[in-house]
Amino acid sequence: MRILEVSNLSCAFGGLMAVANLDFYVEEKEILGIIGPNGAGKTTVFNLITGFYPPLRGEIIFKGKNIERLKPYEITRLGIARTFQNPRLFKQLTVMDNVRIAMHKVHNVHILDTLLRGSKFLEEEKIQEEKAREILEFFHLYERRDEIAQNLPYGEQRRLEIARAMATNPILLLLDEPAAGMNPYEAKELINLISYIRDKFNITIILIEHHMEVVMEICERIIVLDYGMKIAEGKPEEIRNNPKVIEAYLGREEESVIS
Amino acid sequence: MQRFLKVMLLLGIIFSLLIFPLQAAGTIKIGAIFPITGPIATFGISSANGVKMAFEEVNAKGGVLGSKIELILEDDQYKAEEVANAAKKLIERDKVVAILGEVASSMSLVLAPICQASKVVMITPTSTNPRVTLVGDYIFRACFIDDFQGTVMANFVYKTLKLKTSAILVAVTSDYSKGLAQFYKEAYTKLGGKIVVEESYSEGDSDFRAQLTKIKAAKPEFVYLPGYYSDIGPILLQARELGITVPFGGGDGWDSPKLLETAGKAAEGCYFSNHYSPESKDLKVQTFVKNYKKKFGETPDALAALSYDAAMLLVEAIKRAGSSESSKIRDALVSFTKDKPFRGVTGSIYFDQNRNPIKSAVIIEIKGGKQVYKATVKP
Amino acid sequence: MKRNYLLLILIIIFLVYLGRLARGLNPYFYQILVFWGINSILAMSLNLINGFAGQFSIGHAGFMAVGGYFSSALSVYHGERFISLLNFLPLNIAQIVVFFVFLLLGGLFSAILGLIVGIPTLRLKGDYLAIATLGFGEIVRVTILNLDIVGGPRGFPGIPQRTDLSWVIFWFIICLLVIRNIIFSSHGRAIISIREDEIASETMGINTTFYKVLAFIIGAFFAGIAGGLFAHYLMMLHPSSFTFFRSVEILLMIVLGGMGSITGSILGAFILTVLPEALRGFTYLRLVIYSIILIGIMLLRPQGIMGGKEFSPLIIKKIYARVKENENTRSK
Amino acid sequence: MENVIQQILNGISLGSIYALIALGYTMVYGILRLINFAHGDIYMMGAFLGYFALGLWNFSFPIGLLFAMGGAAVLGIIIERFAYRPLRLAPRISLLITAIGVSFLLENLMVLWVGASPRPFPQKIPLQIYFIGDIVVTNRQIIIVLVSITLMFLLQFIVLKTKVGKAMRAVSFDKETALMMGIDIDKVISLTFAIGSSLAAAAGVLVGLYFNKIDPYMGVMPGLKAFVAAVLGGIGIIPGAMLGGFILGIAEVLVSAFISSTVRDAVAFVILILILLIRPSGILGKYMREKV
Repeated sequence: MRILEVSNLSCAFGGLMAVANLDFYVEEKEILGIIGPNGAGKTTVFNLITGFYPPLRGEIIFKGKNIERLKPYEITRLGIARTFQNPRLFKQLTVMDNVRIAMHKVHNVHILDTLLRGSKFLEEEKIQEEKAREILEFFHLYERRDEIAQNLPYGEQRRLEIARAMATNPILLLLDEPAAGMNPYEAKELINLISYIRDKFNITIILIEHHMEVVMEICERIIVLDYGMKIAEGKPEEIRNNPKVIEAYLGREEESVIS
Repeated sequence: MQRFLKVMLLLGIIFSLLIFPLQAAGTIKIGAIFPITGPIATFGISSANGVKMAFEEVNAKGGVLGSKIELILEDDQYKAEEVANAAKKLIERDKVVAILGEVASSMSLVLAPICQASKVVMITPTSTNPRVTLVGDYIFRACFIDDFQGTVMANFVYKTLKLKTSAILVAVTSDYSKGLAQFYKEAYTKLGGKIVVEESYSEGDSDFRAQLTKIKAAKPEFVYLPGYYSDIGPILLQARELGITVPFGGGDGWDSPKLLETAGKAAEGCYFSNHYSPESKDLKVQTFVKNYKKKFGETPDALAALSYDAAMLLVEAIKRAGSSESSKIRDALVSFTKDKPFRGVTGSIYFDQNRNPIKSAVIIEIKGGKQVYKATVKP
Repeated sequence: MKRNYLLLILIIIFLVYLGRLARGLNPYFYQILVFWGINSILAMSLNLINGFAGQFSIGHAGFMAVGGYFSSALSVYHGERFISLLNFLPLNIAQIVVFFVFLLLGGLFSAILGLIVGIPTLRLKGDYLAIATLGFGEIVRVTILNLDIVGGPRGFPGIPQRTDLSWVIFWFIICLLVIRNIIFSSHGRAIISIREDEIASETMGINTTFYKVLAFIIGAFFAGIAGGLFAHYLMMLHPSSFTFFRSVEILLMIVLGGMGSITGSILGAFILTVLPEALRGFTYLRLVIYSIILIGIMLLRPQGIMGGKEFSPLIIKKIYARVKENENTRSK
Repeated sequence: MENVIQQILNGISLGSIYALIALGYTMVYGILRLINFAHGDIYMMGAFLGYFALGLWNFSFPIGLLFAMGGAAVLGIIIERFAYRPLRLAPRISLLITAIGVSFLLENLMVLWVGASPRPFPQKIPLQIYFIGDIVVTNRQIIIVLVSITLMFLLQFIVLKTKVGKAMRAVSFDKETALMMGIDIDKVISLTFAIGSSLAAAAGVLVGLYFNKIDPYMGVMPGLKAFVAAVLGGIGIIPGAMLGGFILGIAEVLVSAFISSTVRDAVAFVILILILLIRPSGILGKYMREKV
């Protein structure tokens, strides 16, 4: 079953087409990779899916529902979570609070109950804390629960961001360059983590990544963007040998991607 | 945490300094509350100067009832809550016997109930709103109330100057200005004159060209402008610039050397009502003007004169009462009569049943860069 | 659970009763306590908007003015009528009921205005929001200046004196509890997350507009209540109490106390209530010294005195625990 | 109709003053992201410096104007050095509060020093009134507009054509990169304050000439309104500040002429809020989509 279907999606910034007539889909439980040279419009695609940018035209259908006109928080509530290229943690708050904020939509007590500190409020707070603990333990961050997020080492910040995204209880997870800035060892760990998340939580993942190793290893299918257009689509080994892709990367003297 | 404790300790010290009164024996304490900072600071400072000078003169002559007067001057920044704080502080911490203030009627209306509740005499030098003294029997004022000055000027313009149409330019932010304008209008139309245009400005504005352009278009023979000198100067200048040549006129708010300084030639031929004329041969007026000039380097304005009188009135009442008890001072204040009035700089004062002063006014013309006496009007 | 409420209500009654007892105090001291309480309500409510939701608002005096003028106008023009409607109650109880209702209406009116102003302006960010809220405050002031029914520029006298320290304590506690209970809850974390990173917050499924407006409305409500208390204490309102500087003063309280700290707000309110009084002796120099102290504090401690931390019994417990721990490790 | 033209002419004079003050706001904001609330008071200080130069020391008008501008520039540099620079890394709101503190301090020091009552400004340029039909124009109005426009062009030239201007633009664009390019940021910031302050001082002197009334509190309202003008035009953009200033000046005069002078002070803010709702970055401001 196709969980997300994007058709004819376009988006422009001041005359420049950032994304042009893009069509793609994601199957349930799939890990889809999006690659492409810098400025190809990958992150823009994420921003369009999560509702931060309004599309010029086109449709985004999530679980049979059009979402391209919804607000970001509504989209999150439908079950799409994301991370950011540069981690956007709640820097001054503790690790625990970061995760609990993400559970806001799951556990919502009426504001009056909150003011009166009713029994429902206390119960829900307890449940929320318990669930947050589970998630933190899963991501090996529970020991760090009282640390201020910005004091964590970089790798843990990235992990926390994924943990936080998972706390929103998503069906579809969008990861924007999760391995950026990681050393090969950390990247390897990340690969394991991502596949593990998929299996454990039964979710679908779309991944933007520059680390070819990561992409090739865990993605079942890859689409390649250049100048906002899809230039290739297929299994990792097909992409690896696609001349158009090689040209798109090498033709522009980008950093060597295929390491 | 240590730092926090230090801060709390410091605050504790400040707070305790605040509540425990510093007692100095053997003086009569009198409080004064004026807006000596803030938007109408210029009036507050003049008023404070008048009061300061009065008490210094009294103290130089040995004080009153054998003790010196201690003036405790408070600034209220022209804010209601500050007036309340200052008043409570003067009454409860400094234990003053009387309070002089405030300049503006709105602030005097905050001050009056506090003084009345604690039965402390209050004399406002300049608040014209009739409501102020109606708060209670401890509240007095030293200035005219609005109806008198407005009517006086209307009579003068219509009968003496024989000008049959006038415009009114009023400071809407001021009780004083609005009151004067209202009574001027009533009296003037009753006499048969016609108000051709009414415009307004806010105190402290600097651009009046918009209103003046409209006044010019209505072609009045006279413009009644009952504001304070700080605004009058620029208004006159801008009016002349725009080619309005008719005379302007106003009330005692015009009385200040600043007016002539700012307006210069633009003020020539204008008229205003006042308490006294600096030309007056009265020795009291002459010495007051001379001493004030010596002390503060400028000619006193009406506010300074009125607050000087308010202070002197208080001293006189203490003398008459033979006591510095507030209730006795109050009784002494109401005991002034037409035959035995208080003779001050701004005229002879006694009070009506609402504790408003009854005194006469003079009309002054600005001529040759000077204030020239024109007429006296009895109440 | 029930016992907890009972305890709370008992504590509130005790504190309000304390306010009655305080009438025996020096009236000057009493008045400072009243203003401290009112300023604390203002500071805490602005802190919810500025310190917790991170929305830079400097129009709080506007909400205070709206609530103050609205409840005062009710008291002046309809007070007697409503009190006589309640003639089956003893007079002082009728007065209390009517005052409570009017105060509440003033707060609600202010909150509604907060909603109307908040929805469009809260889309603005940072300094743009600041200048828009500043503009709102000025528009309120100028509107009042032009409303003859509340005296316009000449002030609004004749308001009955109803506020006393008990009332102030009561509303202070309500404000404190409401803001604390919101902040330490899922809703509160949602509000704080907006301050930290609005985009991430939105990505977490938080309706940021809703929470920003909510914080704004609650802030406006309590500012309105504070305005009503202020008016019914002074018995006279004047637009000069609600200038831009009033908003700045409230902002100062929360910055001095530390943004995002409830106890900091109360401390900041204390400093800014007492400091000008302590400086009264300087008359002409007073404001000069005041501004120098202000600049000095900012240069020495830019993050505010509490620096976003709370001072509560809990902290004492924590410190105590840490000291204990240290001792234990040392003894080992 | 003549009335309208007359009012618009008056509005242009007022607007050019707002524009001059707004320029300083916009420059400082562009570089430090600070709403420099003390700027209105520097305008006031400028007026007083002009007052002393023209009245006490009897300088000629152009020299007096230059003296006031220079004096205010020094003042601006001092304020930046001692009150703002130590806080450059502190939370922005503390910086803002400090700016308000400086503003209080300047006002109250001046009240202490020269008193609060308004002073007449030395009328160095004799008034000449020209009549065009029923419309009145004075030589002072012409001087105000000419001086303001000259200064604005001069500023545009400095910012766009000189090396210093380039450095200023670089710092406002990205402080860290500018630092790496070897630009002395402190110097550039000082210079920005100097230029902004001297423009405000020029406005102060011109206002003295125009309204013939100066006092220590004269900077409060014009300061706020000039900031509104800067935001209106798009803060950080120099032509925007000028545009905003003129719009505000004309709107205010028209409102006090045809509606009521008492609502005039609200006009600036009503216009501001309306424009911000339509164009959240001001009239000339480019709407930057927040980068996600």
